Parts: sequence; structure tokens; C-alpha cells
Amino acid sequence: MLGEGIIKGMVETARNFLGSYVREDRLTTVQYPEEREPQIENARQFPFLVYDGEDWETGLRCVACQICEKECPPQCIYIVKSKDKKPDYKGQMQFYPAIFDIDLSVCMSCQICVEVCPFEAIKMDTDYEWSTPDRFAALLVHKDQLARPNAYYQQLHPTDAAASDAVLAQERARAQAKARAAAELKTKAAAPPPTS
Amino acid sequence: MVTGPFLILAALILVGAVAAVRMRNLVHCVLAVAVVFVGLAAAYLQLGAQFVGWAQMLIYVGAVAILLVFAVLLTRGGEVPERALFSPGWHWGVTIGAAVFALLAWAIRQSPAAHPPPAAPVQVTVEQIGTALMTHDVLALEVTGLLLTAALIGAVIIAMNDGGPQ
Amino acid sequence: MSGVDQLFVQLKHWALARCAGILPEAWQPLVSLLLSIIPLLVIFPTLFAAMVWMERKGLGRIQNRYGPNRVGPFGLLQPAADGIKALIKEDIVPRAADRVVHWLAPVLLVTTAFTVYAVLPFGRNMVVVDLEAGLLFFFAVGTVAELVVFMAGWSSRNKYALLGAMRAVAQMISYEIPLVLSTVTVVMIAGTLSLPQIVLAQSPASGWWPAWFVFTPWGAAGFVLFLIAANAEANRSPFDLPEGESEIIAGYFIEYSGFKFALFFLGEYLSLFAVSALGVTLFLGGWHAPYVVGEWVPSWVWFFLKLLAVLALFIWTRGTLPRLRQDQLMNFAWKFMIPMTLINVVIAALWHWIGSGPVRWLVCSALVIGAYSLLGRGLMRAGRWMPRTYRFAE
Amino acid sequence: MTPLAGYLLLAAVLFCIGLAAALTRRNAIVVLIGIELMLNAANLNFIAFWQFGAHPAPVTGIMFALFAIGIAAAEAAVGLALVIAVYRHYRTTNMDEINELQG
Repeated sequence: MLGEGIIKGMVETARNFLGSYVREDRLTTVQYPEEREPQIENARQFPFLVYDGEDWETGLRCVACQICEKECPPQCIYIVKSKDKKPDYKGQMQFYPAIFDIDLSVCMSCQICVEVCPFEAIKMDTDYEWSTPDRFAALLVHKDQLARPNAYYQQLHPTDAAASDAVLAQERARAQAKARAAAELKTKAAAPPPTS
Repeated sequence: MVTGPFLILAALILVGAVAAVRMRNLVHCVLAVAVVFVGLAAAYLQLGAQFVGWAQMLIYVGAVAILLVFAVLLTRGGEVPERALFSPGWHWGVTIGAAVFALLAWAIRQSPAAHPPPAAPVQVTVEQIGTALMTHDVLALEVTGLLLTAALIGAVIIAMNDGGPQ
Repeated sequence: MSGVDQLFVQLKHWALARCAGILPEAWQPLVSLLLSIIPLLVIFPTLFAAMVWMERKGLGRIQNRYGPNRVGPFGLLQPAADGIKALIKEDIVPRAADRVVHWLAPVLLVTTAFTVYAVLPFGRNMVVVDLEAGLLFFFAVGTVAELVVFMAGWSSRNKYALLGAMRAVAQMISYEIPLVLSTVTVVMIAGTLSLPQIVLAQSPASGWWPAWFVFTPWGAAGFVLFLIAANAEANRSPFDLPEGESEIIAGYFIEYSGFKFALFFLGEYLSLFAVSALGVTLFLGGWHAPYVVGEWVPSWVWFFLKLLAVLALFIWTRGTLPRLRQDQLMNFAWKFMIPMTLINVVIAALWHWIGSGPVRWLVCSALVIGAYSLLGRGLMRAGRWMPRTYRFAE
Repeated sequence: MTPLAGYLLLAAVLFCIGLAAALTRRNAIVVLIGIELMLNAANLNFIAFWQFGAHPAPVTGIMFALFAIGIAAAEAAVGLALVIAVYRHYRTTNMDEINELQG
């Protein structure tokens, strides 16, 4: 009969309307600034730089190899390599970025920089509240704003962080084993033959 | 004695009428003629014919003006024509119009019927009109209804697309 | 009781008496008219603001969200914020537009929307002018809106605006006929075109059945038909094809911005209120209570309560029904609404002719239900309103 | 000048404007507008005579005007349908170009 569907629909909307006053699940809106939906683990917004230890300036993993700068599709990364070197987490002497800038207004959150980084130095952040009245200077973030401790990364993406920590630990172990072997070889070479 | 409201209304009607026949853009013509219709409805109200006034408004502004608008748009009249607005023999038309007006004005001046002694204004209620429509003029009403139905069907058939729904 | 009921009438008389000392005698009718009009000019824009708030809140709840709740407590100041925004926005007129007509359209729309309030009775003795042909006046002035909509659409020189205007005009003409025909039944039974008289014809009797026209078979059918036609006349969902945002952006007021856009908005809502008030007057007993017992509540309270109920119904349908297609719209008007209203006129005549008694209830109810089911079945078959099957989608 | 004469003169001017439009304009729709103006002028005369002149019954003039309005609506509908049909056929609404009957 004509009008049956209309009445059915009206009943449904009436249930929605009245139900929204008594049942929480009839309201799907999250009142944003006061409450937020929890982010899923794989969420990604903009990149940040990981550092180990307490001090971000000495602990920064980035060695200014500039692979990410070259790979970045919208070319939002700008790196200037340092003149001097400092030891990295393996104790190896490496360059470090004198300037490391990311233009967030250009970044498209593609994560390619993360994929290409051989040093586990750049990762994706989940922070999305970057609204600002100044869309040029305020969205051009520098090294000091980008640096985050490894603990932050571990908290953000536990699975990925564990994997990357494992890789680094393996690297470090291999480097240490190598160093130990080299040292042994050296001491062996340096020490005079016992028989002679 | 001619009163101020009448003069204002007359001016509105005449300006509207002249605009309706002189404007280049056909849509402007239709809007101007709608002004004439509204002015005439006001004139009927002024004359005490309330029912006719509102009927005029309902039928002319609500139906005829809209019909004109549709006709203008369906015949692509919304674009301003490049060529002359008036026929080659336009001065003949103007002459005939002027002559008819001269005749009518002379008749109005001469005829005693146009200058009746002041009488008490008539008042007619809607009920009287309804009663008259249903008793004395019922034949005319029926014939008008038949005519309107015939016109409706005829207009639909004339305007129907040739190769349309068959 | 009568003190509160006639509060505004007495207030007006008091003000008029104060003015009489200052102003010359000839101005008396003019001042009286002004004193009647000014409250309308205050109340209905306020109701517009309240309605916008109610509508947004209600639609929100229907769609499982909160609606505006940021500006003021419960978002109550949202209409004020919207108004200020509309006022300070830039007023853009397209270069190719017909400036005079473009400017005239919103002004005329609001003016005509306000004009129809002149004949609506808002309470006992509360009507600006008691015209003998009040109902005819209402429709006569209301038709100007069609021309205004066309003016707005055509003068914008925009294809969407013109399309929207032509859709609106075609729709308003098609639904004007059932709108008028559904009110004809009331005129037949009440025997008058004057709206206060129609309200008086529905004064509560002593019996247990209210005397409102909606509580009769023809009245119930007429009220539903009237509401549907009014909905279409007001270009509201599900009949909002002329301003379908997803199809022709905003229809005939696409090229309007700032305050002119707000005027269009205001005009649309004012005509919605007017047509709702007309429905209340014709079918829901106007300012009358259903029973004599309820008459102690002031008449204007009754009227505005009923008006709000009808408006809530409009919001509810808007939140429920999706937009029709153009052919469905026209099919519905010409194959269902107009035959149904014509049959309803015959039913009302039968009701009058049979006289009182249970026989007329039986006959008229059977006729209404029979006509409805027959026409409904025909429409569903002819209009192919069966559940749709999709060829390329699963 | 009596009020009746004023209204009659107004109607006469309106009638002549309509007549001149019907005779001179090239566009068929404006010709129809002219005819409508002439009909309206006649209606104004009916109402004016009803109000000021002598009449047999109180509602005669009103009846005339009402029926004239109804018939004018029918005339407009058929006339505009004809204009549209002619436009479909000749792709023009210019009356001077539609001269097939002249042979």
C-alpha cells in the first residue's frame, strides 16, 4: 500500500530522535576538543626524528645521508650536512644534520622517508593538531621541533618500535662483535709472540 | 473628481503597459505585464470588487504570467533580439491605435452613460457571488468549465512534441 | 481567563487610546493597522530563528548527532551567529546579472511572505484584517512567490539558477492545484472564505468528539493532502528538487550571497509558517481548544502550540524522506494528489448532503479509504515505484 | 471628470496600447501580451460600470468580469501553446517570417 514505507521511515527516525536522549549508542558524535577518539596504532600524520639517550642534540640517529630528501615526492625535506662528525650509537663517527627542516604544509604523509631511511632515524608521528594562523612559518618545523625520544616512538607504535629496536640492537651487537674481533686481532698482533 | 490613489494606480498601469510593449527583452516584457495585472487587481479593489481583484491576482499573476514566462523560455525568447522589434508597417499600427483611442475618448466625452449621477456605492458579498454562480449563472459557469477543460486538453495536444509519447 | 486571552487586544486598544490624544483623527486607522502589524514583524522573524534552531537540533538527533551546541547554551545563539555572519558577508552580484530584477526578487519574496499574515487569525479577535475573501487573498498573494522565484533564477544568468527556477515554478504550479482544492472542502462545509469565520465554525461542541475539521473523514484526508501540497509549495524535502544541493547546487538562489541570501531563507521560512498557520486554521480548529474544558488556556497559546506541532511534523518529514525525482514528483501531483483532492471534494459534498448520523461516517470513510487504496495502487504500478533492482551493482 | 470617466479613459488607453502592440510587434508572445492587455481593459470597464453605472442586478458586472477572466486564461493557454507549436515548426516566433499562407 502506498505510504507504508513512509510510515516505516518516520517510525525509524522517531526512534533515532527519542533514543538519542536515553541511549548513548544512538549518538555517534565525538565532542572533539573535549574528547577524542583513540588513534589506531598504524595511524600516521607527519614525520619526526628519533633520538636515543637524554640529549636530543647528541642522540639524534640521523646521519644526514639525505636519502629521504631525495626520495620525498613533494620535496618537503631540507637537509644541510654538518662539517664535523660525531659518534653515533655504534660509536662510529658520522655526519649529523646541521639543518633538518620539514615543510608540513607540503608533506603528504606518504611515509616514503620512513621506508627509505637506513638508520631508523625518521618515523611517522600521529599528532594532527597543527592548525595555525600562520601557514608558512608555523608549518616549517625545524630539527629541535622534530626530535622525539625513542621512548615516545615506542609508546606510539609499539610493534614497529620493537622491530626497529631489534634491528638496531642487532646492528650494534654486530658492530661490537666486529670491534671486539678487531681489538683481539690488534692485541694479538701487538703482543709479542709468547714463544720467542 | 479624480483622486490621488487613482492617479497613482493609473500611472503604474500605464507605465507597466508601455514597458510591456516597448522592452527589448521578452522576460522584462512579461514582468512589466505582471505589474499591469497587479495594478489592475488593485484598481478592482479600489472599485470595491474584492473577489474579482483577488481572482485577477490569482489567475493573471499566478497562472497567465507564469505561462508567458514558460512560453518565452521555451521559444528561446530570453535572448535579446538583434533585429528590429517592430514590424515594417509599425506606423500603421500606431496610427490605428491612436485613431481607436481618439474615437473612444470622444465617445467617453459625449456619452451620457459615462457621466452618471453619483450613486451610492454597491457592495457585493462573496456569498452573493456564490449564490449567483450556482443559480442564475450556472449555465455560464458550466460552459466556462467545459471551455477550460477543452482548452487544457487542446493546449496539451498542440504543445505536445510531434514524435513524442506514442 | 479572558484577561490573559485578550491581553494583546487590550494592549493594542490601550496604545491606540494613548495615541488618539496626540495624533489627528484621520491617522487613527493607520495607527491601528500599524499596531497590529508590528507584533507580526517581531514574532515571526523570532519564530524563524527558533525554527532554524529547532530544525537543526531535531535533524541532528534524527541523524544520530547533537546539532549546534557551541554558540550559547544548547546552541541557542546559533541563529544570531548565522545572522551576523550573513550580514557581514560580501554581497556579490554576478556581472552578467540583471541588477534590478536580481535585487528585487528577495525583497519581493519577503514582502509577499509577510503580506499573507494579514488574514490569519492568531487568537480570539487577533487578526489584522478580516477579509471576506481571506482564503482567496492568501492564495492570490502567495502566487506572487512563483514569479519571484522565476525572477531570482532568471536574473542570475546562471544555468543552475534557471534550472532551479523552472523546476520550482513547475512544481509550485502543479502543487498549487491540490493545495487549493484541499482547502475547498473546508470552504464548502464552513460556508465562508473568511478565515476567522472558518475558525468559528470549529468551535468546540459539548459532545465527546472535537469539532475540528481534521476529525472527519474528508478533513483527515484533506489535512494530509494539504500538508503534502504545502510541503511541496514550500520547496522542502522531500520536494526540494528546486534547491537540491547535490544536483543544482542551490537552485535559484545560487548567485545570492550575504544578506540577500538570508532574505531568501527568511522568506522561505515565513511562507512555510504562513501555510502551516493556514493548515492549523482550516483543519486544526485555529485557536480553539478541542473541548470546552480546554478553553481556559488563552487562544493564542493554543494557536502557537498547534503551529509548532505542524512545524515539528515538517521537520520530521524532512529528516526522514529522501528527495524525489522530477518524474516522480509530477506523477505524484497529477496522478495522485489532484484526483484524490477532487474525490475529497465530492466526499465533503456527500458529508454535507447526507446530514448527521453514523451513515455518513461509514460512507465517507469507506470512500476515502477506497479512493486512497485505488489511486495508491495505480500510482505504484504506473510510477514503477516497486523496489529498484540495480543492473550493475550488487 | 467623473470617476467613471477616469476609469473608462484608463481602460481606453490600456486598450489602445494593447492594440498597438498586437499590430506592431514582431514577436508572437508580445502580440499575445497585447491581447491580454485589451482583455484586461475590457474587464476594467465591466467593473467600473458595475460600480458607478446602472445595472440590472447587483452582481452582473462582477459575473461578467469573472467569466472574462476565466476565458482569458483559456485563451492565454491555447495561444501560448500555439506559439510553442509554431516555434517548433518554424524555429521562430517572429510573426513576419511566418507567412506561408500568403502563398
